[in-house]
Amino acid sequence: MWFHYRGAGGNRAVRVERRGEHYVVHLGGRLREVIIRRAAGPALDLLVDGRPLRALVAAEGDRRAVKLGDGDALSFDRVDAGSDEGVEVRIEPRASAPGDAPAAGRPAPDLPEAVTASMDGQIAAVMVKPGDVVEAGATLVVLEAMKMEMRLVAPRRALVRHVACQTGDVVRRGRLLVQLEAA
Amino acid sequence: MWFHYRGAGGNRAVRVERRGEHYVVHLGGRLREVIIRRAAGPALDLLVDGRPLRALVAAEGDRRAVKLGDGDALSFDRVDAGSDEGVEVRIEPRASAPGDAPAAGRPAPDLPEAVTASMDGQIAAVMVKPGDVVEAGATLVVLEAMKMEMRLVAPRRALVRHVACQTGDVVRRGRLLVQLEAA
Amino acid sequence: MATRPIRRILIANRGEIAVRIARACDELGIATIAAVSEADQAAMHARVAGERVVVGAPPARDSYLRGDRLIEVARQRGCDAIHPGYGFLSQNPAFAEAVERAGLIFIGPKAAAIRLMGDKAAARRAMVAAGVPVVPGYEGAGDEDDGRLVRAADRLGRPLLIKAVAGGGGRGMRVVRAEDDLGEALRAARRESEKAFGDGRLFLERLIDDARHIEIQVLADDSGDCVQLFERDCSVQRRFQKIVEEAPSPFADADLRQRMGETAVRAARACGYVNAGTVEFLVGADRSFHFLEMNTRIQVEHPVTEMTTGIDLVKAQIRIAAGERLPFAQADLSTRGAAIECRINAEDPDAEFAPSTGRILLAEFPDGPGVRVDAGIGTGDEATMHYDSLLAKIIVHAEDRPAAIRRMELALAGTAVLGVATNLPYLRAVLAHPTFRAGAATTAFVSRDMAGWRSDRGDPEDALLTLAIADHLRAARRDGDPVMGRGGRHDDPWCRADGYRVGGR
Amino acid sequence: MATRPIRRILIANRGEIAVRIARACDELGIATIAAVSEADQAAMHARVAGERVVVGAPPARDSYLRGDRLIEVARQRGCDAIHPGYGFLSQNPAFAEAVERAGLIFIGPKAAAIRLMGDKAAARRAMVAAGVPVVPGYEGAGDEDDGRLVRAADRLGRPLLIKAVAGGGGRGMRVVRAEDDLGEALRAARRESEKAFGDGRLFLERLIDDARHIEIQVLADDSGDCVQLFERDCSVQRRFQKIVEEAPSPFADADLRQRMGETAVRAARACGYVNAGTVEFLVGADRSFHFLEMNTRIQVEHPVTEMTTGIDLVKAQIRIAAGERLPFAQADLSTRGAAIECRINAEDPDAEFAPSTGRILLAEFPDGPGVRVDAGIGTGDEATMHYDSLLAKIIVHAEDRPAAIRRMELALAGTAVLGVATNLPYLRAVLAHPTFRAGAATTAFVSRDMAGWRSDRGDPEDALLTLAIADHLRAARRDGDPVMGRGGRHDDPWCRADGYRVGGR
Repeated sequence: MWFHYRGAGGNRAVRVERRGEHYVVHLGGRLREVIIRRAAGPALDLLVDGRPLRALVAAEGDRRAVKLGDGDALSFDRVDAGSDEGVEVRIEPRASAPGDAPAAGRPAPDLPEAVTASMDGQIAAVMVKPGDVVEAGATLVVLEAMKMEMRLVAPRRALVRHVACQTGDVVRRGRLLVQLEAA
Repeated sequence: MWFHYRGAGGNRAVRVERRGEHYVVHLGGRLREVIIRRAAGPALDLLVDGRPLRALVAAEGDRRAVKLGDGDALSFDRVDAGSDEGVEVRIEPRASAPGDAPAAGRPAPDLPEAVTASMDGQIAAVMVKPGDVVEAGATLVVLEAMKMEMRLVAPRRALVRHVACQTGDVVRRGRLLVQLEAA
Repeated sequence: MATRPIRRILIANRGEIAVRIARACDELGIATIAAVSEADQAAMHARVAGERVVVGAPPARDSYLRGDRLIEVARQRGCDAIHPGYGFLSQNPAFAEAVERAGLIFIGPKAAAIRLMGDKAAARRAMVAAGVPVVPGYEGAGDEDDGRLVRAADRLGRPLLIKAVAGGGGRGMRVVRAEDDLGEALRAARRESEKAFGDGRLFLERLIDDARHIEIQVLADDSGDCVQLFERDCSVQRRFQKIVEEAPSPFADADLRQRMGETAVRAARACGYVNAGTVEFLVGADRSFHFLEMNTRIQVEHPVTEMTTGIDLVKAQIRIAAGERLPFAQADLSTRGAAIECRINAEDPDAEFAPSTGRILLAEFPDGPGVRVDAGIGTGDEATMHYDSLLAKIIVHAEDRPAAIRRMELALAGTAVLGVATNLPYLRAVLAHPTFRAGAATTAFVSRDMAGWRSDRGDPEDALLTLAIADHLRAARRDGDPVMGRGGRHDDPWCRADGYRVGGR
Repeated sequence: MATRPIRRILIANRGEIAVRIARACDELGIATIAAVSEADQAAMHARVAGERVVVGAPPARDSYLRGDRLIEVARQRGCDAIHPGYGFLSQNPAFAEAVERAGLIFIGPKAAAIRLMGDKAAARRAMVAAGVPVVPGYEGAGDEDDGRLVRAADRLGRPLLIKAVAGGGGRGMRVVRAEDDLGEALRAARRESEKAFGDGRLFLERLIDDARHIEIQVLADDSGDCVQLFERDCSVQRRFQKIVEEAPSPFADADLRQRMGETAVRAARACGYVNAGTVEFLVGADRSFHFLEMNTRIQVEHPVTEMTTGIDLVKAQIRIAAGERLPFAQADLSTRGAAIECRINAEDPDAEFAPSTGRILLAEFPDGPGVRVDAGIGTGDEATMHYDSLLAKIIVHAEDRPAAIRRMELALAGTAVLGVATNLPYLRAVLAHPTFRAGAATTAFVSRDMAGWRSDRGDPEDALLTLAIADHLRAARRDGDPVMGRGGRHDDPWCRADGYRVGGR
């Protein structure tokens, strides 16, 4: 059975096959033999090619998060693949962190013309309207979350083509807020 | 939907019906309106007729355990009812505690002639054989668990009709060990 | 003074401090009412309180900052007192007055002390008058115009710090170095301060760049008794936000400790202080120290003092507010061992510490000897954008500082918060840094020593393998796999207990 | 003495103490190997150790008591030392000798001290010689026949206690009151002792019926330094098993504390004691005290001393075993506040405290200020019949005894162990009992004051309602209910995080 995940490093495919009481896991062109020593709630104790691996896992919808042993947490999204084949696509790391893909599914296009939300938050103020010509550094939108205020500024002199948010909107990180074009 | 549980107080039936975002629970001849405020893992926060009720629940197979608020834990078994009707059968409390039904399903008959395991444990010694006549107080079987040794003795002078265990057996509480009859 | 019985407290706060207050009340046999926003109806502080009342919409200005509504609820519900926690209305003198006017007890100092210490220029003047050393600077009458400030700045030299008289939390603050335009900085600071506090007044302080932030906890009662509970070192700050705090300070020696403690008591007495408060100082490499400000409330980092002194500060706050006298004198107090606190924030160290919101899919905290967790969230709770990012505090106590650091490293390794990004990797890096370990961190530590830090999460292959195994187990359970299935009863809302084991047994 | 570096420790124990030892090793930077039985391959102590080796079948005699095998594993795996914990091989002098003979360090006292204190009659004689008061009694040469014992009994009067020279844990012990047949009791005790210990030797003690069990913790190093860490009161016992322990003793005053402490140090010195040990005394209402026995190991209740003195006893054990000197003198030691420990046992208070076995479906423990949990199990683990019933210890520390009692009440209320029966309801009743609260509990407390206790779990209707709601939620999720379903992904092995909320948001 193939499983597909999207994380900071791109899309990865993992195949898991049951062989009696062991599992064979196909990942990154290598096979590993896995024994489940214990699975209790979010805690998994595995033996991977004889090496112990303790993990905590959590899921909600397609979101996946895992903490390995004493390490840090990692986030992924489970994604569907068109077929049951192990197609592995590595994409370039995005600027944003793993697992924090925008709610709308696909990350907003990271073009110079698109100004996107730099964090989950609420739009505190929209300072521009379509047709405005703004100078480099001009504040376009003020975003607020957890007592922190973030000003999103024009990267260079530009024409405001489209404003995709209004004051009070709650947005996820990566959401398109303002579309600019060369002025 | 009807649910049936067996606990220390006998069998009880509970009906749960969804009404929009509320639930109506039928129990002990009364109706209660229940709102689920939060359900996160084992934690349930309910409003029952407006009264807050916090609980932790756990299940394995048919076993059910619940802790209400700051109170003590209670154990039940979920049981099947023949039909979807709310048949409520109250049985007399058994000597053993709720939720500790013997593994074999039905509690062993609690007749004076039946000597049953007083705890989960291992048979450390069997002191009698079928046909023996034993005096009141004579040790029949020694049961051992968690460093504790328990001697099961004849309640009165009796004939050993049947010995249902042997040294080394692992038994659940309530399991029949020795069958006696009047001597 | 007569005691005023407190039987019922409205908790006008949220998160871990509201939970902490509810716990202290439980221990004192005092009933609690949580005043919660609509977003927090099922939050941990709402769950642990005896009762909960929704006071308004999620934004704090519509709920946790609605003093009128909070007082109304407290009166309606028969409360004797309101505990404001930290932040929100805790340092609002008008609220403290309104609470008292409504016949309720405000658990904190008198409004006059809050007001004095809230006006940073007036506080400086009061401290100077009391003989408390302040950071060299210029506040004039507290309402100086740009011309006077420019002339004062010339006398003080650079680098300088422009600060808002009404300031707090770094807003309305500007660093001015030799090459900067003072006039422009003053205008920017005034604008920001006006916007943030509705008050554009400014004052100047010499910038002490590479200092230690050391603060003294004080407790004072109605009778005039005032003690100090020694210092906390909070030099590890990011953008004026404390991240890691400890007691005792690795920098303070017995002489500095005693001088600072005596000075803090003098500062508290000078403003007629009652209840728990903290006098913050900047301490230079030469062990000179200067008054920074006084926080007229319980602080986030109070647990390190509790663990080293054995005094429960929140209970002490409540008892003092009830008119009780301090049950100990200065000579009864001492510290034992070393304590460290780490703040677990919902912020993403890989994205410039931007707030991270969403459901906490899993929260597991460490336990064991010398480990304390003050958490405001649990598994299934939400980290919402409306409030600050503090999720929980991990506090450790051990025989000495190296043992405490090691204990904290293990405690952080045993902390799991899944579902939102947290600063855990950053905290671990702070603990591992030679400067921190040497006890040499100053307020410049984060910007200087930690500047190059990037999280390194290594190869995710083990993570992917684990996820795939878990997803496979789930699918097998759903399909009623005969080995996994156990009658197909494992796919239930309480399946934390669905243990599974192969071999051996 | 030269230090002997310890870099790798084999933990020859299980459950909470094995976890506790592993944690101490982690803090000291020492690698750990858990020697586990087949039943414990996935147990918590196996999980937290750096490595784990299966040493035998589930019964302790095939695994945790297999000294030869444990030593072999320790050598094969490059260990320097073995920590025996408590119980199992911890007080077996032959094992301690074999460990040392194998070139390994036994973390505990020398075999000679274990042997002396293991022979209860010899220990009495040694204590008498050292001027330590012992319970009035008769041990002769330790191998007295019935005739001599009967004559001695006549001199001592009744009530009497017959004890096994090789005894421990209440086995081979008989109470003889005025009306009892001494000869019959002697024969029964001898039989039981022979069976339990392979040693039928007996001695007599006057029965002190209504006494306090107060014990002194000692620490001694190779150099001959020996300090005492004050007392623990363990009077709350059921069938000679401690249930609730505390420090300081509510009965001890400064004078008694000092006299007992000095006596304990004398006792330890008399047997050349090294490492951590406990001298147990019976204390009468008149504050006379008598040596009972010395436990030559770490004790279950050691945390209450750690919390009141600030000393980590397990780390101290390891450091002493490594040849380090005690880093403190007697004058450096003091106690602060009050600490209480409750033992959470898998036993059913509704069924005469019979052991309860099975899977722990859910284990949730309290946290917050002054609360420590030393647990040996977590959610999904097994309580097996093979080992003792101790699952976890809840320990609290507060300013004073009433505050500690209140904190413990709340901590117990916040403890959830589902799936096996536990003594939690009983512990709560002990904490609530006026005799305990008054600090007046003696060893007769359980049999006298708690005699009438029955659990009262009230009407189960709320429980049934909750279960039915939970089962309904589960069914709705399984059926892909559109409100509950969220894409049907919630029925998974990690569904602890499957939060669900209606209204408000």
